[in-house]
Amino acid sequence: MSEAPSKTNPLLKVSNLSVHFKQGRTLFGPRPALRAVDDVSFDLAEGETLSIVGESGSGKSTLARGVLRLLKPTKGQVWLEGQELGGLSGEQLRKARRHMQLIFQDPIASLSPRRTVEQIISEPLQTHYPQLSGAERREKVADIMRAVGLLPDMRNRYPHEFSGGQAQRIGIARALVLEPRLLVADEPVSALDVSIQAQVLNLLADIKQERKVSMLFISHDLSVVHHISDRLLVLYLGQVMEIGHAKSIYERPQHPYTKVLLSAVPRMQVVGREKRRRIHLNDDLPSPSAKRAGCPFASRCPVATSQCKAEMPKLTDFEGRQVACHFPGIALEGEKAA
Amino acid sequence: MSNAILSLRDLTIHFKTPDGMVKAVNGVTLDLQEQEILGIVGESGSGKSQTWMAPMGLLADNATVTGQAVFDGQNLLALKPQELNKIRGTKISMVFQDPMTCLNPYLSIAVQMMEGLRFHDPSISKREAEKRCVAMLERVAIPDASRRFRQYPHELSGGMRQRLMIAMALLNDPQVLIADEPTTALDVTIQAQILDILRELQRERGMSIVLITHDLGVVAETCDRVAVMYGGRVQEAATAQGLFESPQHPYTIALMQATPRVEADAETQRLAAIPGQPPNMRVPPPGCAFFPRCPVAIKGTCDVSPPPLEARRDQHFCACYKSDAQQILKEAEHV
Amino acid sequence: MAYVFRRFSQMLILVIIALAAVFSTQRLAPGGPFDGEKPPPPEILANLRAYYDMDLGMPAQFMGYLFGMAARDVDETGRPGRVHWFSVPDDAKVSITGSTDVTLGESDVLVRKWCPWDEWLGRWVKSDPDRRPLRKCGIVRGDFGLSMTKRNIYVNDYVRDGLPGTLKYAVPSLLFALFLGVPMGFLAAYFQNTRVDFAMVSVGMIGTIIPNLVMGPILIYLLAIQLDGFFHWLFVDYLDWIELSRRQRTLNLIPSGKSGGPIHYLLPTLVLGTALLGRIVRLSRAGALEALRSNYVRTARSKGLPNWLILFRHVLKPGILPVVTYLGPVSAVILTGSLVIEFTFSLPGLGSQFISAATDRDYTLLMGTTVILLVFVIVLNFIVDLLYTWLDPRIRTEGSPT
Amino acid sequence: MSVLRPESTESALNGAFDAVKSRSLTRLAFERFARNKVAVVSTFILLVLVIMAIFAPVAEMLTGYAMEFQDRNFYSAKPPNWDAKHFLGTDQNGRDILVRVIFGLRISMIVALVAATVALIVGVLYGAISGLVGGWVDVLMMRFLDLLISYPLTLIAVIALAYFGRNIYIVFAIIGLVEWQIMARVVRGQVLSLRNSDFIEAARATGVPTASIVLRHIIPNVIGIAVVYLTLTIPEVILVESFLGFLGLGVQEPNTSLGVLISEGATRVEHKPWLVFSPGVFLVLLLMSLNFIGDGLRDAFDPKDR
Repeated sequence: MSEAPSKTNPLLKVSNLSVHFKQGRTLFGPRPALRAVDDVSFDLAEGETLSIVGESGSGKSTLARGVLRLLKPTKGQVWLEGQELGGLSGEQLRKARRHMQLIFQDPIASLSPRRTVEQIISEPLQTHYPQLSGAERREKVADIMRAVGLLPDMRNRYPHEFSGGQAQRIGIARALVLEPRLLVADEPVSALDVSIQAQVLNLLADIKQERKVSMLFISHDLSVVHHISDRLLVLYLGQVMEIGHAKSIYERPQHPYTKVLLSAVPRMQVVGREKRRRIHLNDDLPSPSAKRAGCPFASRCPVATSQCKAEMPKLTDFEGRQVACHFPGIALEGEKAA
Repeated sequence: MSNAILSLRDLTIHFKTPDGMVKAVNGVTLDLQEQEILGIVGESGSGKSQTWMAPMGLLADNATVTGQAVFDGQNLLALKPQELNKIRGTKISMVFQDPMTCLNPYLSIAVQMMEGLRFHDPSISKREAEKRCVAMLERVAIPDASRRFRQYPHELSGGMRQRLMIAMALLNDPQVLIADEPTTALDVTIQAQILDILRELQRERGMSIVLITHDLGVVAETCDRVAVMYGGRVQEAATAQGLFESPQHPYTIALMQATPRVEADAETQRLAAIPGQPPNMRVPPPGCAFFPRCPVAIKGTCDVSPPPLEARRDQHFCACYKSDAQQILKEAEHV
Repeated sequence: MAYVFRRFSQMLILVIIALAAVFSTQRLAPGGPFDGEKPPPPEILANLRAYYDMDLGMPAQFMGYLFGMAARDVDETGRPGRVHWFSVPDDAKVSITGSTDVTLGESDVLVRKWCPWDEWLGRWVKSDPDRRPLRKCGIVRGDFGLSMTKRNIYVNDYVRDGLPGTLKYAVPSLLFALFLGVPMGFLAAYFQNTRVDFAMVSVGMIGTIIPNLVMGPILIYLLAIQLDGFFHWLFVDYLDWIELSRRQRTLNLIPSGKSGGPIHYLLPTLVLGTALLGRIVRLSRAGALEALRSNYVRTARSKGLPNWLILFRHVLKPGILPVVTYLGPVSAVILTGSLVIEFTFSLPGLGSQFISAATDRDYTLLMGTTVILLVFVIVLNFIVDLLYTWLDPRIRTEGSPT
Repeated sequence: MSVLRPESTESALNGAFDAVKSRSLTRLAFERFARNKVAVVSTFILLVLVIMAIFAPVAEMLTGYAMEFQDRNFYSAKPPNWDAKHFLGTDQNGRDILVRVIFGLRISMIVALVAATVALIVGVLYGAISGLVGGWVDVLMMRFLDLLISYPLTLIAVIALAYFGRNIYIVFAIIGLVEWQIMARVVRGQVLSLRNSDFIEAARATGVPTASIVLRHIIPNVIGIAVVYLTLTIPEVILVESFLGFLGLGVQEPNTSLGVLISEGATRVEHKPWLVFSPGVFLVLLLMSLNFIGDGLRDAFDPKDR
């Protein structure tokens, strides 16, 4: 286990985080645990945006909830501003939540249906700053509503009266009203239409720029991620495949999975589409509770060897980033030689 | 056009709801050509799915449909149910968005595949039907097809279910396949596979495919022609290449600029968001549906009556009063 | 299969709990079976209580009821000690003593009381000595024992007389409700929001809003009296060559006692059946509606299948699933309902036995009827589980309902 | 705080709202309810019945017959006689049926109210505990409920009443203890779906204390559905009470209830149909209106259903 980081270290440090779910028993003993997140480590610097990408079932949301301690990790530590969250008591953790906030995928479902916008946005204030007077609170709510592009006149309306994009702005306002250091956005735009999605993405980009918050941006959509991330973490079956600067990963992916993922993203270019090869995977995602010894991607990897199936590759430095592959940078069939 | 296989003529679909009439589709005229993949792009509420459900007779009971959908010289909208049943499933098939709920969980795959085949042609023996189904499953790359054939839908993964849906739709060798967001519920890696299968099958069988999607990228990768829908109308229709190289309608242009793309070079580049909200189809704007959000709208013209869909050049149609929207927006971008 | 097995064992556990609950409630409640107007003399009472194990502690009594006879260790001073329980086979030779004040014999284990009573109870039993040896085997061996208040009657015989009376009307009414209600519900769903729908739901509703205790008298009045009068007027008054006394009913709809042909089933079946009909119409309508609105029915339509085929193949199973689930709770409705028809039509049956056993505090009789009613419930629930696994392939392969 | 880019602001406002007034979910539900004609008529009928029950003594004053007054001229059950002001006839003891039915209605309603409250409390507590605590407690509690739901609990009520006498309070308690299961199930389902909902997670992620989460987010969302199922439990309770009364196990003389009155008349329907029809009509009206109101409320609060 590493030492507790000092103040100069990153805002968020996650080390060896694992979240496993027990799955009850069968007649023949306990079922294997579902390894939703397995031994994930990363840092997040102040003002930086780290995107976590992966397909459904890759454990992205579980990772977010493990970082925020909404789920109890099976093992591993999370440091926020040098404070280890696992060591906090319930009450201390509750207080510490002021510094980290969550934005949800389904904007309307994340708002309490019987409360007005004002009540929703001011709840965090009431919780952490009970000394504020009603007028001060109202003012703060109005400020933050304006900041996310909502009219303060809407404060007495209920969530069901808003469209998805507006509701997501309310959710963002609720997350921002405490001025947190860390913002975790769990697929914040995947439920929205393209035109609204761009509005919310721009809003998040503005927030990042003007408020210097650090952001964990979780998404399955590589094109969305492209527009917001500084760094990128590729997750597959709960394990880190590749982590590094977004730009360099997009330009030169090194892990076979990242390559497959990037090649599969549809591009808005009609010319030359016939020549573009998309790498097919030979099977569907295996169950995250299945036993495996080697690399989780080995069962679908086009270049897997017996070594891959037997031995989990360690996350090692390769060309300015970290890759968990025995053969980093290996060329796949149909891929242009770099 | 002479080689149109399915023609929609002034199709209008309204839904009666307790809170008022929803004017989902307002006069769509569109041709599906032989042997092409026609992409229909639009955001939710643009009426893109309803437009293609209507000729299949799959709209909810509270819908009123006017206009025509001509297939094989017959107006599908005027057919009796029995007559329509002779066409759907045999000559026109459909694949839906959510493969999870589109298969009956109580019936085996065998029953669900064979029923469409054997109902339309009772002369096919059970064994023959089985053989054809298994061969079809193998064609869509379902491993271990003869075992899968005996299983139930819940025993298959999402990608496999969607491939099964496609196999089921193609059993009767249809001339038209309508695919309604076939990859939306799936991961990108699976999406790529499904799109490739669709493209291959289209070429192999020479059928026409309507691909309904909200994803411009999917359209660019797959389709020959594209129609962009907004507010229950076709706003722009062109060949895929024509549309992506020189979009004419302000909405298409804005949509393209708002779509995040992997291939864009600038990292964390700002997207050009479309301001405002999509129109409420209970009270659609009197003129162009895009008027309230349009950067080049002309007050007094665009908000009075909807612009007609007119040819801008060969095979490129656009419904906009501003013929120079493209230039204006390009210049604005550079400033 | 594992699922069915698990459900079955759960049911068994519940039966034990329920029996224990009824057993302890009745023993804890004030009053007892021998508190009649003329209580027996104290020594006979003591023997009676000893025969029925009522002199023991409650757990011991219950074990005795379940497994049969009790045997007691007796310590050196002759005072009863620890209690063992075992069942005695019918042909076992057992020593009999007459009193609970046992003095120690040669053996250290004393088997109590095969036939321990004195004259008072003896008179009851010995008046019919050929019947069958007095057993005391516990309910695990199918013996409910001897009634406490009904003279000389085994609970087994009593139940055997009452059960057909109950089933005779319960089964036809359940079938009536199912075979009428499910098609009605499907029709209503298929023609949703039309007059057909309204009519079906309204007819179903009649049974729900008119409780069977009102429905009974209404039907008697309308069918058995008014309609009968009409028939009487039609056939008897004008065709006087039919030799019927004016007092005799033409249709003879009111069931009475053991007599009567199939026509006697009409009224009780209607009363009990309408009570179930509404729920079944509603549930099958809801189930069918959900299926009809589902994406897989849309898929079936897109395949060009006709509506009748879609209804039978794609809607039938999911449509009747809610009804199948309801068959569990339906047992309770049938049992209470059969109480009502037994009362309304003065029919013999388990229900009235149950009530009289409860009011007379006939412990053994009440336990006996309760067990039978529970078995009825269990069997129905078991059928539900079997049907469910048969209908839903997801349970079959995954082993648990979702 | 600085305003971000003007574009963000403008974008959300543009075409955002029509002039409709803001309405809460409860308000919307009541508006839907008010559109349901059957439910509204039922509410009216129920109100009339409730007023009759509350002012039952007025019936005594109007007819001039007390509930237990035995009219010598009308012994052995006479049909309705308007001249003698026996509007619905008399029973075998010469007592006025109308007055007795109204008092029976009153008792039935009191039993219904008290027993339904018992059921509400037991059901909500059971469901809420099961849903909130979760884990094996929930599994155990739900298994038990699963088993109970197909269990003829009314028969247990019969046994208990037979043993513990026909004290009216015992009737309350027993009926309440029989009819709580659906409430418990519904409440538990609601609590569970709330517990897993995003907005509760949002509150947890913000650090809102558990007590406030329950108070502010869970309870307000459970109340609606509990009220709906309370209105659906009341007719059930009335039915059980009538059933017990019918079997001669309900309230005792001098009190009477609709079930008791029906059972008195049921055996004489051949010759004296008015004995059973008068209480029967009132019972049916009561049950009908309550059922329709309950259905209406359920549809109004959960428009997806149906």
